[in-house]
This record gives sequence, C-alpha cells and structure tokens, in this order.
Amino acid sequence: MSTAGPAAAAVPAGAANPAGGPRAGRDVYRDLLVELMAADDRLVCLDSDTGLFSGVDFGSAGDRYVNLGIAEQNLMGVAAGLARSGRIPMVNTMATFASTRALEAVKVDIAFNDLPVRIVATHGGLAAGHLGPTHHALEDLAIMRTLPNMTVVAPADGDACARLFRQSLELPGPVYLRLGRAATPDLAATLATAGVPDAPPVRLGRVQPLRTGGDVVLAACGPYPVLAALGAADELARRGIGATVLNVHTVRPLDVETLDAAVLATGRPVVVTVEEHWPSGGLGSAVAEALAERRPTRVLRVAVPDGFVAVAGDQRYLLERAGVTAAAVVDRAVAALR
Amino acid sequence: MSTAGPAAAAVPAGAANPAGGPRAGRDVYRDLLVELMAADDRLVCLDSDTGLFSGVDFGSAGDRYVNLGIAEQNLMGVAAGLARSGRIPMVNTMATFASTRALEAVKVDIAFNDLPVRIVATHGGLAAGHLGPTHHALEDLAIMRTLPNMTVVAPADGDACARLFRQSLELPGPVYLRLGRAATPDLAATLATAGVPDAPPVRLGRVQPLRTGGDVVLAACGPYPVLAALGAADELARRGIGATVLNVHTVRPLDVETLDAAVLATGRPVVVTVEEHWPSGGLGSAVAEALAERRPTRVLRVAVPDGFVAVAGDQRYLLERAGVTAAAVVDRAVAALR
Amino acid sequence: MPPREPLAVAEPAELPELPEPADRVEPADRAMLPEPADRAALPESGDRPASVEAEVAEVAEAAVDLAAVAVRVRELIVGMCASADGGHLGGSMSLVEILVTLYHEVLRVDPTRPQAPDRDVLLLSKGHGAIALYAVLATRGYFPVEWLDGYAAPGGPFLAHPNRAVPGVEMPTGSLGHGLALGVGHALAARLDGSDRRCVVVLGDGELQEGSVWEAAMAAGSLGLDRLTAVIDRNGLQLGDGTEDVITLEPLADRWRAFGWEVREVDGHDRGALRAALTEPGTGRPVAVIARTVKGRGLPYVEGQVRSHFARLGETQRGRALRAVRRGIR
Amino acid sequence: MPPREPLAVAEPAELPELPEPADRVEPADRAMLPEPADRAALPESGDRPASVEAEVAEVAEAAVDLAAVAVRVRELIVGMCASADGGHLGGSMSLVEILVTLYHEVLRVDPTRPQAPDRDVLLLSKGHGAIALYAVLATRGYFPVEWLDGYAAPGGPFLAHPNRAVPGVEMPTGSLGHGLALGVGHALAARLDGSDRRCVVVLGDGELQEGSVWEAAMAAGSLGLDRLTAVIDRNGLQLGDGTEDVITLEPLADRWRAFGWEVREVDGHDRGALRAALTEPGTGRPVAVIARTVKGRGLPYVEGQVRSHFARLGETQRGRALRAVRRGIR
Ligand SMILES: Cc1ncc(C[n+]2csc(CCOP(=O)(O)OP(=O)(O)O)c2C)c(N)n1
Ligand SMILES: Cc1ncc(C[n+]2csc(CCOP(=O)(O)OP(=O)(O)O)c2C)c(N)n1
Ligand SMILES: [Mg+2]
Ligand SMILES: [Mg+2]
Repeated sequence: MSTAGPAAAAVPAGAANPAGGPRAGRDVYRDLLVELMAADDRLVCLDSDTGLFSGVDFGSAGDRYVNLGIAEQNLMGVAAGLARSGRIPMVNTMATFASTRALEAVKVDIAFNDLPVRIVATHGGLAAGHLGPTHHALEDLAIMRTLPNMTVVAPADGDACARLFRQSLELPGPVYLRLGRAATPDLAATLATAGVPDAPPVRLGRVQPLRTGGDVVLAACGPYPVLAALGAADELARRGIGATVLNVHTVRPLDVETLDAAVLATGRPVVVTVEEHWPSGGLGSAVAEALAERRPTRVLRVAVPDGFVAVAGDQRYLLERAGVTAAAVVDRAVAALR
Repeated sequence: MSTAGPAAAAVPAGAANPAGGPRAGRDVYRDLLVELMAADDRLVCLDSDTGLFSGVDFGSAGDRYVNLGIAEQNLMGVAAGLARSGRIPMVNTMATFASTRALEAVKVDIAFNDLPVRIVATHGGLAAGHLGPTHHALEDLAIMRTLPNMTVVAPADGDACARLFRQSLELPGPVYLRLGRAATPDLAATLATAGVPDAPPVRLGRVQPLRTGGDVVLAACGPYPVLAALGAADELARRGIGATVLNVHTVRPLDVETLDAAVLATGRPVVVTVEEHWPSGGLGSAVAEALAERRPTRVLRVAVPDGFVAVAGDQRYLLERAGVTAAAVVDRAVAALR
Repeated sequence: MPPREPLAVAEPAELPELPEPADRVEPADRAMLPEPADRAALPESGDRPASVEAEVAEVAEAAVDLAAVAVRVRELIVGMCASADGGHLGGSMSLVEILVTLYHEVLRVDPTRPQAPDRDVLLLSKGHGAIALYAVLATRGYFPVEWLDGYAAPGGPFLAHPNRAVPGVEMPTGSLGHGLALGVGHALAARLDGSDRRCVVVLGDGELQEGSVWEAAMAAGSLGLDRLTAVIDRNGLQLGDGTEDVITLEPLADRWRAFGWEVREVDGHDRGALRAALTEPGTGRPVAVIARTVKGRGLPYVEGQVRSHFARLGETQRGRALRAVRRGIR
Repeated sequence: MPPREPLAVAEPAELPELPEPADRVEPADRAMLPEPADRAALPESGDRPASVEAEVAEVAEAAVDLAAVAVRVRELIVGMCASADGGHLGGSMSLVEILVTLYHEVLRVDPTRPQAPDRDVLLLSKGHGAIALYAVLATRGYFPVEWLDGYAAPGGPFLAHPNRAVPGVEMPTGSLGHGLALGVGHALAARLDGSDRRCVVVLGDGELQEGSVWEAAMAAGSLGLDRLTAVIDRNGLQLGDGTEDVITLEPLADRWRAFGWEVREVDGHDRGALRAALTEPGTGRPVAVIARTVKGRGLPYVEGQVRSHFARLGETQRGRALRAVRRGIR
C-alpha cells in the first residue's frame, strides 16, 4: 500500500501545515516527490541515509527508492549513471556535502554530461544551526553557480519549494535545489500581513518582484534573507525611502533583464543583496558581476561574515548574530543612498 | 646524498632555465622546496603520485617526503593532522583535485582549523590542455576564495612562483597556490621587450602594478591573462588609450586599496579583468564585488566561456579559442570606454 | 606497544580559558538538570595525582568508580538530549564505555595541560557523538561538569559536533569520514618527532560507508602506523536503518585486515575487554578495535532501535531516562 | 549469468556524426603514421554479420585474427604516443587484451548503433587509457581508424581522456575513481528496466587508492549487482612508482571479496582466460576480474617500468616501438 496518495490528499504539497504553521520545504518536497514518483517512472529517489524518507511508503515506486548509505561521492556518480540510462534521479543529501564532499562527481559526472540529476540539498546556509560549521553551507551558491550547465535554485518558502521543484523537472540538465531544515514563514502570509499586494507566481529562472519602490533595489534569496529584505522595505518606507524587493530564487541562470530593469526603474544605481552565504561568490557576487557588466552600479552585500560560525544557536539566532537582518539591510541601503 | 644543494646552486630558484627559456613554475617551486626543506624541518612534502618529485633526492629530509598515493581527500586530512602537530605540510596535487575532489577536507580540516597547510596545485586553468575537462581547473579561484582563512595566489611566471611561495611560508593559515603545467614566458623579459620600466617586486597580498595609463584599468591573474593584459595595453596605447595593468596574483585577500586607487586614478570607473577561469566567481567576480561595494564601477570580464572545454589542444590554443586574448581585452576596453 | 614514558611536562599547568559565550541563554529548565549521582567518584580538580601514570593506576584500581563515571556520563548525555535542540542520544550512549576507558584508563593525557606536546590524541570521527565526548572530558576534569548545562546554548561553544573551543577537543569533526585521515597525519607527525604518543580515532559503523575512511585505512596500513588505533563503534545501526539493511559492512574484520590492520573484536560495553584491546602491544600494524555495542545503551526501551539516533527529551522522558541509566547497565 | 538475447534493434543504424574539429591541425608527421599491419583481419564497415551474437561467434572462431587486432591496436597506440603531445603509453599497452576481448568477444554492442538501449556499457574508469579505448573502438568499427591520425589535434575530439564526442565512448572519465559509481548507476538502471544488459568498468590498480572506488564497490556488493563487472588492470605500477611501494593494495583479492564481490584472477594478456573470466556466469554478486598485466606490454624495453607511463615518441622511438609490437607478444 502506498501512503503517497492519501498523504498528498490530506496535505496538498506546498499548502500550510494542518497543525497551523508553515511546513518545512524539505517535507513539502518529500511529499510531492512521493506523489510524482507514482506517476512518472523515470523518477528515482537516491538517499544517503538522510532520514528524510523514514517511514515513507513509496508504494509501487518502492524499487525506485534506493538508500545508498553514507557515501556522497558514490551517490552523485550513481545518479549520473542512472541519468545516462534514461532516468531522472533525485539525490538527497545536505547542501555542504553536495557542494564540497561530492563536488568533483557533481562537476565531472553530472554537470559535464549535462544530465538531468536533481540535487536536493537540505541544510542550506545556517539551517543546521548548532550542528556547527561542518554542517553549515555558506559556500554552496558560489560553488554551484560556477559550474556550467547547472541551474541553482533557492526557494524562499515551502510553497516555492514545491513549485520550483516541479518546474525544475522539465529541465534537461542538472539542478541544485537548496532547501533548509526547519519550517520557515510562509511568504504569501508575510506579504498579506504587510499589506503588500499579491506577488506574481514563482517562475523558475525569473526574478520574482515582491514589492516596488522608487529608490533602491533589495535583491535576496532564501527564506530569511527575503524576509529581511521585506522587513527592511517596511522600515525604509517608514523613513520615506521606496524599496523594490526582488526574490532571486534562481541564482543561476540569473535573470539579469528583470534585475537590470528594476535598477533602471529606481533611477539610482544602488542594489543591496541579502543572502545566507559567505560574502564571496554568492548572490551578491552574481548580482555585482551581472550589473557591473552592463553599467556602473553600487552593490552592497548583506551576507554572513567571512568566517566559520562555530557557536551554538538555531538558524534565526545565528543569522541575527551574523547580521543578516532587516536592520543591516536598512543600514546598508541608507548608507548607499546618502 | 642530497642533490638539493647542488641543484639549487646550479639553477637558482626562479632564475631562467639554463637551456635558455623560462622554467615552469612547478619546477621552480619543486627545486625551491627541496632547498627549503633541508633548512627547515617543520616542512613536510606530501605527494599524491604526481610524479613531480620523481628522481628528486631530499637528502636528510627524505623522511619528510611522503607519497600518499592517489587519494586526494586523505592527502588533505593527513596534512591537517600534521599541521595540527606543528608541521608545515605542502600538499601536491592538481588544481581541480584540490578544489573539487578534496574540497570538503580543505574546508573542514584545513580552512576551519586555520592551519598552515600549503596547497600547491598544478594544472590551474587550462594548463592541462588536451588532458581535457576532467583535468582543467576553471572553478578553483571561485571555490578557494569563498573559504574563510584561505589565501589564494596565482603567480604569473616562474620567478613569481618562487617569490610568492617563499613569502607564503610566513603565513599562519592555509594557502592555495595555483600553478600551471608547462613553462610560461618570463614577465620581466616581456616587460623589457615592451620597453616598460621595471615593475615593483611581487609582494604577497599586494596588487603588482605593471604599467600605468590614464583611461582604463586592466586587472589580470595568472601567466597568460597577465600577458594578454600587457598585450592589450600595447595595442590600446597605439590607439591612444592609456591602460593601467595590474597583476592581481593574490586573489584573496584582495588588495582593494591598490585596485580602487588605480581605478580612481584613471578617473573613469572602468575595469577589464582577465583570467583563466570560468566567468562566475573568479577574479572578475572578486573585483566586481569589491569595487561595487565602494562606488559604481563597470567591470567587464574576459574569461573562459561558461562551458566545458572538451576539445584537444594545448593551453595557449585553448585560451585563444576561448577568447582569453589581448584582442578580447582590447575589444572590451574599447566597448566600455565608448 | 612498548612501555611508555609518562607525559612530559612542558606547559604551564593552567586550564585554558573557555571563550565567554557572547550572549548566553540559560536553558529554560536548568533548575531541573540532574544532580551528580556520585560526585565523590570523580577526580577533584586541583587534587590530582602528580603523574598521569599514577593516576591511571589509581583509577584502574578503583574500577567500581569508573562504573559510576559511566553512569554519570550517561546522565549528562541524557541531560544534553533534554536541551532545547535535543541531541544524538543513541550513538552517544553506545560510546560511553569506549570513551570512559580511553580517557580514564588508556590515553596519556593531562586535563590540566590539554596541549602537552607528547599527549595522546583522540579524534572522534563520528562527531555526532560529541555529547558523550563532552561528558567524558568533563568527568575527566578538562572543565567543570556544570559547563554542560550550557550545551547548545545560543552563542556558547557546545555544538552538536566537537568544537575546539571546548577544552580537550582536538579537532572538529561532524562530517563523517574525516577523522581517520587526520589520525594518519597525527601518527605520521609522531613518527617524524620520534615520539611514542598515540592517536586513537573513534568511528561509527555507518561512517565506514564513506570512501575517505578506506583511503586513510589503506594509507595507515601501508605505512605501518602502529601508534594509530581505530575504534569502531559497531552498534549495527546508522541514521535511518541497520547498517546491513542499507549498505552492508560485513565481513567487517576481513575488510580491515585486508587493508593492512590488526583487528581486535570486543564487547564495547565491557571496560576490561576494551582496556585490554586498547593497550595490548601491536605487531607493527595499526590496530582496529571493533567494539560491539548497542545503540542507545542504558535505555532499555530504545536499545538497538534506530529511533534512538536523535532525541529531544521532554521532562517526562528525561526523568524516565535518568532513572534507567542510574539503574546501571547489567 | 543466464544466456542473453541479442541486442534489440531500436535505433536507426546510422553512424553518429563526429563533430567537425573547428580548426584541425594535421599532425606534422602524418605521412609517417604506421600502415595497418593486417587490415584484412579487421571487420569491414558495411559488411557486418546480421546479429551481434553471430558476429561474436564468428570472431571467436577467428582467434588468430584477434591476435592481429591486438597488434593493430598496439600500433595505433604507438602512433598516438608519437603525437605532438605524447600519450599514456604504459597503461594503454597493459589494457590491450582486456579491451580487445571485451569489445570483440564479450560485450553485446553494435558499432552501428552505439546508443542501442540494451547494449552493454563499458566505462574506462582509468581514463588515461583512452588511446587504447579509441584504438579498440576504431578496430571494432565505431569509426574509421584514420580518424586516430587526428589524436590530440587542436580543436579535435580526441582528448587524452575518453571524450563522449568520440563514437562508442559512453561517459567521460580521467579523474581517477569515478567509473565504478557510474557503473553502479548503470547496473541499477538495468535492474530497474528489467534488462539483462551488463556494465563493465575497467580500473587501474593505482586508481584503487581512491576511496570513491570503495564506496562504489561496497554499494555494488551490498546491492548484489550481478550485471556489474570490474576489471582491474593489475600492472603493479602507478604514475611514479610501484603500487606496493606507494600505498600497498595487497591482499587485493581479499579486499574485493570482503566488499562483497566474487573475484577472478587471470593473466590479463591471455585473451582466452580473459574471455572465460568475463563470460562465466556469476553467483549473484558483482564480479571483479583481477587481470595481471604488464605495464608497457609489447615494448620489451619498457615493460614493467614506471617510465612507460607517459611517452612522447620521437621518430626513432616510434619506429623501434612499431617494430617491437609487430613482432607480437611472446
Ligand atoms: C558526510 C556525512 N554524511 C551524512 C551525515 C549525517 N549523519 C549524521 S550521523 C549519521 C549516521 C551515522 O551512523 P554511524 O556512523 O553508525 O553512527 P552511530 O550509529 O554511532 O550514531 C548520518 C548519516 C554526516 N554527519 N556526515
Ligand atoms: C583523481 C586523480 N588523481 C590523480 C590523477 C593523475 N594520474 C593519472 S594516471 C595516474 C596513475 C594511475 O595509476 P594506475 O591506476 O595504476 O594506472 P596505470 O598503471 O594503468 O597507468 C595518476 C596518479 C588523476 N588522473 N586523477
Ligand atoms: Mg552505528
Ligand atoms: Mg597501474
């Protein structure tokens, strides 16, 4: 018997947690995957003892779930072999293990061959909290966006996880999907609370504008950075500064057109980027690269400071401590506009 | 008997090949290392079956040369354990194996512990030529400069290899030294031929200005990119455009002050970067990040196009084909100044 | 292994300062933290035997006290698993006798001089057993047991994986499969130094699925690093299932032997057997001690169960767990 | 392994186009390239037996011809090592009988349909043996032998490591230690498809120092992937030294057995022994064929010598090498 059907019916993917709060992106993804695997037998779920699928019943798709154990390099190589044989493998591991431990296999076996492997990477950024620096992934966006053929996606809430994962299945090449660990606030609810009109739906490869303002562009990716940008926009509005907030969930390929148009629309070449990542090479870097190519622009980065975060605390605590906050975004925007 | 002394005497490190041409950076490094190991018993040379030390006699330092075989992850871990025990290990492997195969060990074991391991990485960029994409390293600068505590160095000729390696030994933390494969032209000789006055000596951590001009800054790292920038400066001069050429051999930490001052000195916020690397995350990205932080600047990148270079050919051929050339630098500079 | 000199005195005998947690938050239920079961059995800081060897001898005689130390360590583990973030319960419980035996009876270490140059080095390659390591380091006198109340406290040094800011922790681990290579480095360094110091690396069994372990195993075997010991916590379970149900590890002893190691198999909860396996001289090869353990050991209702891997214990669960571990293991 | 169906016809029988080298440079000494030693022995393109099985039978009968193919392959290897960039001579020479046996007698492949869904897949994990693979693919009819004149020609597809632009090359390799994991993926896919197709992965012995090999070996053993075969080119040398002088691999058969494989040891230059080891049915486990070979085989003056690893042959050296390989082995 497959629990996929009933479970999916009880809790539609991307919907709110029946218990009230939002659902973690990785849980949303898991339920959706179980549903999709039942319908599409190209899909294969490769696990690396993550525990994410404990107790999951794949029903008739059971032979397409394989736990390959604690061996992330092998995981990527096996995925490439399967993909080369016509399958669409989902590989499940943590973000830093995908980006560092198994990187050469990702580069050579998957990216070079341009194979449709979906690397579903949990514990992005500081989501691992007090698991510490060995489990933080503050380098993954820089690394993954350097690789040719790779699509790099960092959804900002559970709903976006479901939508972007579903959309990514259409792509012929590899995808890196950066998820978190615990549930994070629902973006639509946050926007509603802030009285901001509905944002356009999330579309893979396109920047999602969340609100529009005339003075500065705030570009963010991932749950808390996007919330920080939204919070900053509120505060800036109170100070009479209009901020455009862009959810840059697809870090590669970067939607330069929308980004550039948004900057042009403000009339001031100032962007503040926000990310849960080290300052080098990530979203801020991608934005700086792309805009500097077109016209002189100031890009100020709000990121995790350049060092290992070797103190205990959960994701929100560590982000606060690292200064990835609405207040920091406000400061940087104000400084830049001064 | 140790051949280190005599060899070092016969061919002073960094000097020209007695046969006439310049010497490959990795050979210069090897000879210097053998010399230094005899004098400093903290130094340990860890090999991974590179063949670089075949036939080398370490003399009394022989027990401090260990070939750990074809196992790059173990190589990095062993180096960290040795460094933690008071040694200064040199690890020898290829650039892409250091940056991708062994990346997690570099991150967790070496960078997180801030240990004085020197990662000497040959075959940087396209130096591996027809060995193909599995041996090219077009991602290493992006990756290594993302890691906290890491110093990232890409010398532009054999002489600079010797100087920068020697200087790097003073650092308390880890160093990534990106070398090539075959010999590349001697920079001093190139400058002399071009009638450019002597450049200031290479200093780790400081941008090395090679020539000064009033219109545009060309910032490059690595042998052929620096030569391309110098060639472009010649051609631009012929067209009446003055170019400052900066050898940014230390990619991390980036010497933003010198860079920024050079840009300010031209009075025009235009920089063209040149590198043997994919366009995302490398030198151009570092420069764009740093300058965009200070003031609006245009940064145009000349880099290897975003794709795997799966055709045969030697380094120069592949670079030419990839468009990492003086002509491309000229085009970009002219376009930017138009 | 030949008889060894006691640890040379080379460093000032002062406890390193623990970095002050920036904005330490007290665990909500701190008042409820377990009282030491038998504090008298623990070595009092400031009241240490002059030499480590002497202390080892003294402790060995007082075998009954080490049983109490093991109980105390389990209590502390339970306490940390009752923190807001929970803890890696099962794989810490299976480690208790291994780490107690190592730190109290085998390793040449001096808690007052954690950086002494000729100390033996322990690396917890299965870094998620950190709370067992922290507890044993505390009972061994590296820092006050009370510090563990701050486990996982925001801003504090007590991460879920070994953090070098904690006195006695040698190198950070947590991503599985790193420790043995580090150990090879330590053992090579000792050889170059002409030192008889040892390096002991403690690994999980699931962890052995990482290829990096076998790279290091093969190097150690080939180099004949006889001062290197690997202890494998063979509890038969990994995060989500039994090891043999995921990627089988058997015949495990054969694997290590084929990679150039001497293998000793013991009951990993029998301190006497562990002590013998960990001290008996070797024969020029590195030694792998396969310690047969029970995941969750000490909590009969989760022993050998995969759900013991990680737990966030509520009040009731903590009380129950404390009662169970105080009852002792058979 | 049960008897198998011939390769199903599912794709148009046309040769894939080779991407035109952008600005192909002729090797300076093209005129000097060796003439085919015995062209008649090679299967003529367009004149193929209707079924692969039939062809296999036919070729097997003509065993003497395969000896000639092996000579021809060695000539081609020598030719490529005389290119401007040289080539991986020693480890290509040691592979010759292995690859000739696989492609001409064992694998269910059809050079006219290199993407046929139920074909057997060969992965050259020791990618630096690419010139041996190219030569064998050419003699097997995947593309004209003359194409190899363009080995390493700037802009061309013939890299020093297997390049998928070359017909018959399944996946790129070259960084050691990747092939077996790819093979596990192929074998898993075949199992999911209910296909009896095989995957054969050819590894170097030095390559076995990579931990990634053992991750994959352990997975294959545990999953019981009996359609997966590993062939180990046990030439005893790696790039700079003997394997046992760097990081020892022995007892090698025990290692594979302990990781869940059936092991068969053969003389890797004896095609009959190789054919038997590569076709004999297995017993539910993956099969590792340890092929004892000689690095540089066919060139007596470098056989078993580490300097054979890579060579750039000048005119004289090429002539000498061609004479040696034409003399045949033994
Ligand atoms: C490289 C890596 N992959 C995955 C994990 C996640 N993880 C933490 S513990 C664990 C299970 C470990 O099993 P085992 O080694 O048997 O430890 P024990 O049973 O003693 O808890 C896993 C998969 C990790 N920490 N590191
Ligand atoms: C990951 C990796 N490390 C290092 C190399 C460089 N390298 C190429 S061939 C070789 C030696 C391989 O030895 P072996 O596997 O025994 O091959 P053979 O003797 O058949 O040539 C080395 C170290 C590589 N290609 N990949
Ligand atoms: Mg276990
Ligand atoms: Mg070999």
